[in-house]
Amino acid sequence: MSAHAGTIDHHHDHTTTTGIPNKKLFMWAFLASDCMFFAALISTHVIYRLHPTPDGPDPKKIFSIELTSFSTFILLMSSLLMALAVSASQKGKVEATRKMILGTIAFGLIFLGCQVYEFSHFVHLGLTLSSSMFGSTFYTLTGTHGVHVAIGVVWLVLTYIRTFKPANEAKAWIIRSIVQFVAFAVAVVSIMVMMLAVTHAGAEHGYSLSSVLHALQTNFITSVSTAAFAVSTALLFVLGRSTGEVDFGEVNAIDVEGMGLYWHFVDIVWIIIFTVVYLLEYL
Amino acid sequence: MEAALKTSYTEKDHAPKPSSRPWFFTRPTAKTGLISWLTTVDHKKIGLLYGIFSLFFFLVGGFEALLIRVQLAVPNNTFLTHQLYNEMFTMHATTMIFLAVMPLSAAFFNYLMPLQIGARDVAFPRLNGFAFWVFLAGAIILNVGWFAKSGAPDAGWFGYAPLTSTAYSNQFAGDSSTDLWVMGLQILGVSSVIGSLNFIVTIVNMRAPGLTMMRLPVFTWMTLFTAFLIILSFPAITIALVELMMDRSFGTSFFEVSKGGLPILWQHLFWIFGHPEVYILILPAMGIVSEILPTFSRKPLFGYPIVVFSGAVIGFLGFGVWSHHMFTTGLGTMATAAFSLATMAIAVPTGVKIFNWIGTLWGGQIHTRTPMMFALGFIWMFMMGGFSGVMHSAAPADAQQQDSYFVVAHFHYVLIGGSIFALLAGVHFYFPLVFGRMVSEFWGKLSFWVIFIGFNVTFFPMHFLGLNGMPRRTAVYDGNMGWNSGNLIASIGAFILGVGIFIYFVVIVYTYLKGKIVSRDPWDARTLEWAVPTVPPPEHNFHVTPTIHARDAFWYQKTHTKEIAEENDKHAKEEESHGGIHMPSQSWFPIITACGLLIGGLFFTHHHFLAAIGGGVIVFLGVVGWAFEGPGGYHLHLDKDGNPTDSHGDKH
Amino acid sequence: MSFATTSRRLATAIAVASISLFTSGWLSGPQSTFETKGPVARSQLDVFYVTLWVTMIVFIIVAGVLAYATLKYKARQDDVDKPIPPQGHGNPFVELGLIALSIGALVIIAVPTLRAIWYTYDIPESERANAYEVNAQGLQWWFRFEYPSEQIDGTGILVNANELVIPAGRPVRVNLRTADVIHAFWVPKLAGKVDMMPNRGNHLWLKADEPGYFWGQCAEFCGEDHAVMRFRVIALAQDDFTRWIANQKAPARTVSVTPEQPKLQAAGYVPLVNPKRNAPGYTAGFDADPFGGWKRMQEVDAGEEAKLALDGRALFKEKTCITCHTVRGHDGMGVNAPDLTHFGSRTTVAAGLLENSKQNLHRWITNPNNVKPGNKMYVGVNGMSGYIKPDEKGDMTIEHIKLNDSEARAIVEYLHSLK
Amino acid sequence: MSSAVPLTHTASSIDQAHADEGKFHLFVQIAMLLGVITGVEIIIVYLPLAKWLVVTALSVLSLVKFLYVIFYFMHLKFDKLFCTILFFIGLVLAGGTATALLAIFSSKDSIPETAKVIYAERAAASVTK
Ligand code: HEA
Ligand code: HEA
Ligand code: HEC
Ligand code: CUA
Ligand SMILES: [Cu+2]
Repeated sequence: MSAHAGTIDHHHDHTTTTGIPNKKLFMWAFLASDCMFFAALISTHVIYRLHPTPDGPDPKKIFSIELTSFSTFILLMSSLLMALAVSASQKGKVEATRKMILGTIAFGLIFLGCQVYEFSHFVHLGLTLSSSMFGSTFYTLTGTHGVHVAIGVVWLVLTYIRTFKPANEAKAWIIRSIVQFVAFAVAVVSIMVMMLAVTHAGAEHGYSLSSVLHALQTNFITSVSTAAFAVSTALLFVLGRSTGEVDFGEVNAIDVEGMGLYWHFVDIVWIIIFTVVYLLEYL
Repeated sequence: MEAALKTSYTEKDHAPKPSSRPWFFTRPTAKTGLISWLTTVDHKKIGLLYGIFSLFFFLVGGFEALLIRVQLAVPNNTFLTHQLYNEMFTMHATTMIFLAVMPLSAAFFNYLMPLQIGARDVAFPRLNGFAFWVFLAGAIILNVGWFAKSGAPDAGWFGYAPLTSTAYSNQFAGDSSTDLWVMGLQILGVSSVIGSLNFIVTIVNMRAPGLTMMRLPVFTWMTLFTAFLIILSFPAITIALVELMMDRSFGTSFFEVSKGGLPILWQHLFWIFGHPEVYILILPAMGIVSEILPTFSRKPLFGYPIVVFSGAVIGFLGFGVWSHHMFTTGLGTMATAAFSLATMAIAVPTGVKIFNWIGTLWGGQIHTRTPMMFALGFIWMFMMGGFSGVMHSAAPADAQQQDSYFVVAHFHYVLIGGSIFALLAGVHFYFPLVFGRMVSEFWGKLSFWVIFIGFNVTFFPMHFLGLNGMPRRTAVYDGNMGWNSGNLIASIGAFILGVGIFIYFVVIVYTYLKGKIVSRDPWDARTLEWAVPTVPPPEHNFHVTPTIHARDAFWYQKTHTKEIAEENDKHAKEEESHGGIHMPSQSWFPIITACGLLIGGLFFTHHHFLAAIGGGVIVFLGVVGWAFEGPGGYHLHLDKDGNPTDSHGDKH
Repeated sequence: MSFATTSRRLATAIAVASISLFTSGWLSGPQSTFETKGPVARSQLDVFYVTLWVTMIVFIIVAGVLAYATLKYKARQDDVDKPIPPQGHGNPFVELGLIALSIGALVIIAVPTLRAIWYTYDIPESERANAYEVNAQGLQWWFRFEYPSEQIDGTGILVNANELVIPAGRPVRVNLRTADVIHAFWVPKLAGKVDMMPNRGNHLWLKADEPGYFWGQCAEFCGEDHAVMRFRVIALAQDDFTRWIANQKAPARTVSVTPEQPKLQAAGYVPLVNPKRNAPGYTAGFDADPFGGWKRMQEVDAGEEAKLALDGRALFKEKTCITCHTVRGHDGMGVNAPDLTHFGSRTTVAAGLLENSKQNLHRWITNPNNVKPGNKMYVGVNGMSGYIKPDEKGDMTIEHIKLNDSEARAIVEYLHSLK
Repeated sequence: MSSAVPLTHTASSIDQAHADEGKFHLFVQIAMLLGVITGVEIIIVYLPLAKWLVVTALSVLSLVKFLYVIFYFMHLKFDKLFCTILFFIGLVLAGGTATALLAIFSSKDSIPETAKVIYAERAAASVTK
């Protein structure tokens, strides 16, 4: 949208000494720090797995490798979308950036949904934070990772909303942004509730369309969620249509890129967790 | 960010008009008064805030130390109860390390580093303000225990599990003091890491033209290394604290022995942080000394590249020696031997620094002004502390020294004789720069000598006490152990030291109010921070971003005045044609966000989780507001005399 | 020689002399690491001396150069107009040389260090056959000692508290455990400390060259009473040790009351009235010859009042002392507190804090909180009520055990009869 | 570093478009590769191979995934070398610390008392076998 779009060089910023944009440098330094963070956390888990306690559970009996593989795959794909979002933003393609961000959000949410399901399932099996050492380290490690993902999703949502900020600040964009954010929140919570209800129903009565529909209609909370989900997605859809010139363009690509670095890092942490926490148990 | 700013404000025409911004995004503009301090993004003001609060906490920690010494002056004293004594040394150490020395170093980083690299501010000015307010929040949380029923934290400054578990906390009161300690350190960690990330970006990216890395002043190098140490070591303690917090609040069993927990894991995680931490405390001090010695010897630093490189080596090795604090935990022979040798290795790069400082003195013209006295005192005392460190590093000898007063002697020599001496030197050295006034030689030197003598009288006997079997962290000792005279002398020394510190503080307050007014560069200094146009420096630091031609940039300027003046004229015009001097705008959001952390933290430690979420919401709103507020910024234009006129909001 | 230099030399001499005079006393004491009494402590001291000499020499050289440079290049008043000194930047050969020298110095330290690490870790192979094994367990805030090789029929192994008796001249392996938080086992004259880590099987070894009486102390901060968590180690010649073990394995002694026994004018004792908090528990007499004092404690008191002791035995049960304490052969099977079976033969009360005189014992059992604030006998442990206990609501405490003067005297007499 | 990478610094916008086109495909291909590696990892675990072999294979494969993500998705390959150095300082220290910790905790002296029960059981089981 700006006249000089073609001249922004995304790998160099000539106002800084090294040519690396400040935000990018900040992000990389932060990620270096985060390496230590996860190293400490993962080490804790492994150390306790190295010397299990007599009464500890057998993770193999608890884990569902299918589910975890699926969510690992989902997270990898979200990384792809994120990378594409960064590319798009660097080319000043606001519309494409939005789509890719929405995709990343969706995949991130699926991952989180899987984790919520996984956790609730494990708790059902008797594995809790305090039931055994394995529970403590497992939930703390994967939970911390999950929190990172959740923060990433919130960040993505905020960036998505940010792309709608009009060039003319006089417009009532704040109210609009708040509505958009709340709609997101409602949509996410309601779909999580629905999915849980559906999976429970499926587990109890078999995965048929009728049992799913039945589950969504009979329970008060789930039917409210269904309605809320419908309304909020509709709202998001309406608000998601472009409205005139926006204050978002190539100069903001660095923000998207920083967010991308974070998101990818969370992804590679999961690569390690998947191998160390899940796969190694099957040896 | 800077790029985004430049393009959006200088090349585009839609810079926000004040009237079009929603009210809560209006940026505060006060330059004086309370609001200017609460919303400041100026690295110099933030540095001053750090300085004032850290000196205050230094007095608090010192007061606690005096109470400790009163209790220990005679055997079986009843001045403090055991419980209160335990709170006292825990808080003394925590206060001194996290609330006095680290933030005092941060004060110097903030104030000096941007000046030394010829920048107008740090890379992320609002984040810098945030780091300070978060520090204050953490400091408050750590100390509120004194005013609560459960008392202040009492598990020692390294809080070994499982003494910190709920089972062994205070026997009757539902004990929240350990929760306060956990939360306080956690929040202080956030502050330090954020501040350090900012410094790293600033040093790497915001250097003035011509300032290559190998021309950086040594203090800036040490800032960089310290920042790296902080961002890489704090995560370990963060995880340890998270695990402890989960144990205490959510029933996990990380350190719960009956469920297979390993308290030794806490020690590893703590010291993976803890040992780099002690270098976090000393490297800034070494940086300051490396500025003072050349100035008062009127010679460049001897072996600059080696001093810098050794700093890096110290930092790097510092990550591989943590278990020397755990020689007595039964690590086994191999691990003990490995850590013993690695620890000894650190003496080499540290020694290199000492040798180079002596090399700097050699052949110079040594002016023993007050800052120089403290700097020389630093070399002597730090060296002695280092040698007792080497004695510790021999694990079999350490089996007799660990947790005895010998350790107490070691670390006070490196911490006071090292860090504090250098920081006190720095305060005197930079006083003329910051306040335009200078300490009186007589009173300055008097305070030095009283401190120097008091310090040695206090801590030298502790070597003997330790070797004579006196364990540390003991509120009482029997009179028949041969420790009476040593303790009494130490206590007397502490009061001499207290008097010295008292004189020191009176002197700086007096100097601030009535001291001799000096012009720029009273010490005939060498590095760029002294090249500011006036003392105290103007808000924009330099009228013209300086161009650097040599390592001791200011010394070079002083010897090449004509070229520099021409160059500056040229650059001033260029800068003006680009729209003037770009300055960051003030903001409310850093302090708002930090308040959220404070509120959330306090409620969390008292297990009011719902209210704590309220704090979290404030944090969230603060961050969102911060992001949507945008970096802002305005431009200054200098008139003929160098007086700034600023242009807010409108098209620059 | 001018007066000034003479007087300066004199002053230096006096200073040196007085410092060494003064400090000579500073290196000796019951817990001195210099007065080693066993090979482990000695090997640790040897390493210390190596580090001391190396660093001292380095210090003298470096500090000498530093002092010389400071004085030599100090600017004088008339230097002010002198040209600035040459702006030299350094010399790589000097640097490398110094680095090499430092490394050399460190190697001198490293070699004996490594040797001692392996030596102090475990009993040398050649002596292992002769070794004796004990277990030491730390508890807040006292020590339990077990003799795994001394089985007592029906009740398990021999247990003792706060005073570890070992055979002299034999290597002793001490297995270190803890019941709660981290403690450390430190007898400076015999060996450096090793921590008692929860969930970890630590150990140390030591050997006393000669029979003797040694002071030890918990050396890891372990909560409120860490400062007063102490213990003793007594080394006995082998046959004394065998005899001692045999006596310990026997159940507690029961006093015999013979009606015709003349009521001795027992010396009695005057209990301290409101003894000050932290009032010391040691006496010069005992300190002069602690080992002799220990031997004396093994004998039955001359003025034993059998009747009183029997009263005390009843009171010991009545006052619920037995819920925590064991007096093997009499009542009591508590395991949460020091075993008192042969308490009368111990030299200390309350984990090495007070000397085991009747007066001190009286002081301890009448007001334990005053002696050792917050101790588990006062506040209760593992669900057992101590001298106080929480009320129903659990937020206030009420008095549970109270001993008046005569009750206390009876219990003191009883406990002292347990030889 | 940057000169070695043809994807940046392209002058004409046509080249730019090509490059971006290429990048899109590259990203998709890498994502596919990552997916495949994950699949391989899952299969390896169930193969009847020696334990050390599986562990090595898993480590290598995870490392490959890791490097692909940081160098391509996170553009380290296209960025200034300094970013790589910066990140690797953290990565190397973190890896080193974790390795040292694991080494310490797997030594004999570090076996926790609670775990000794299990080891004793296993030893007993292997004796009876
Ligand atoms: C500013 C902080 C600081 C610094 C710089 C140091 C520096 C060193 N420290 Fe210290 N240390 C602490 C702060 C610090 N320490 C603290 C706070 C504790 C206690 C924590 C607690 O338990 O509460 C501690 C405890 C501590 C221990 C654990 C003791 C124990 O609990 O048992 C050990 C063990 O090895 C140790 C060693 C060292 C060494 C080898 C150095 C070296 O870096 C020193 C190197 C310097 C020199 C050696 C002098 C100059 C060199 C020369 C002139 C060259 C030639 C010299 C030789 C060849 C020998 N320290
Ligand atoms: C940078 C760190 C630092 C600093 C500067 C100090 C400074 C001092 N410390 Fe510090 N100390 C530690 C870090 C530090 N200490 C640590 C880490 C521990 C270990 C704790 C633990 O085991 O957990 C420790 C433990 C410790 C102990 C051992 C406690 C024990 O193990 O039982 C002792 C005992 O003497 C002591 C004494 C002192 C003294 C006398 C000073 C003096 O230098 C203080 C000088 C300052 C003053 C004297 C203040 C002067 C103030 C005034 C004159 C104003 C007074 C105001 C009023 C009266 C209103 N300290
Ligand atoms: C709640 C449990 C409990 C009860 C009840 C109790 N004690 Fe104790 N006792 C302890 C503990 C714990 C210690 C160790 C205290 C310490 O040194 O910290 C101790 C220590 C002692 C000692 C010192 C032992 C030594 O070797 O140093 C004596 C003597 C003693 N108790 C006597 C008594 C008498 C007499 C009573 C009853 C009037 C009594 N105890 C009731 C728990 C108890
Ligand atoms: Cu037990 Cu200190
Ligand atoms: Cu250390």
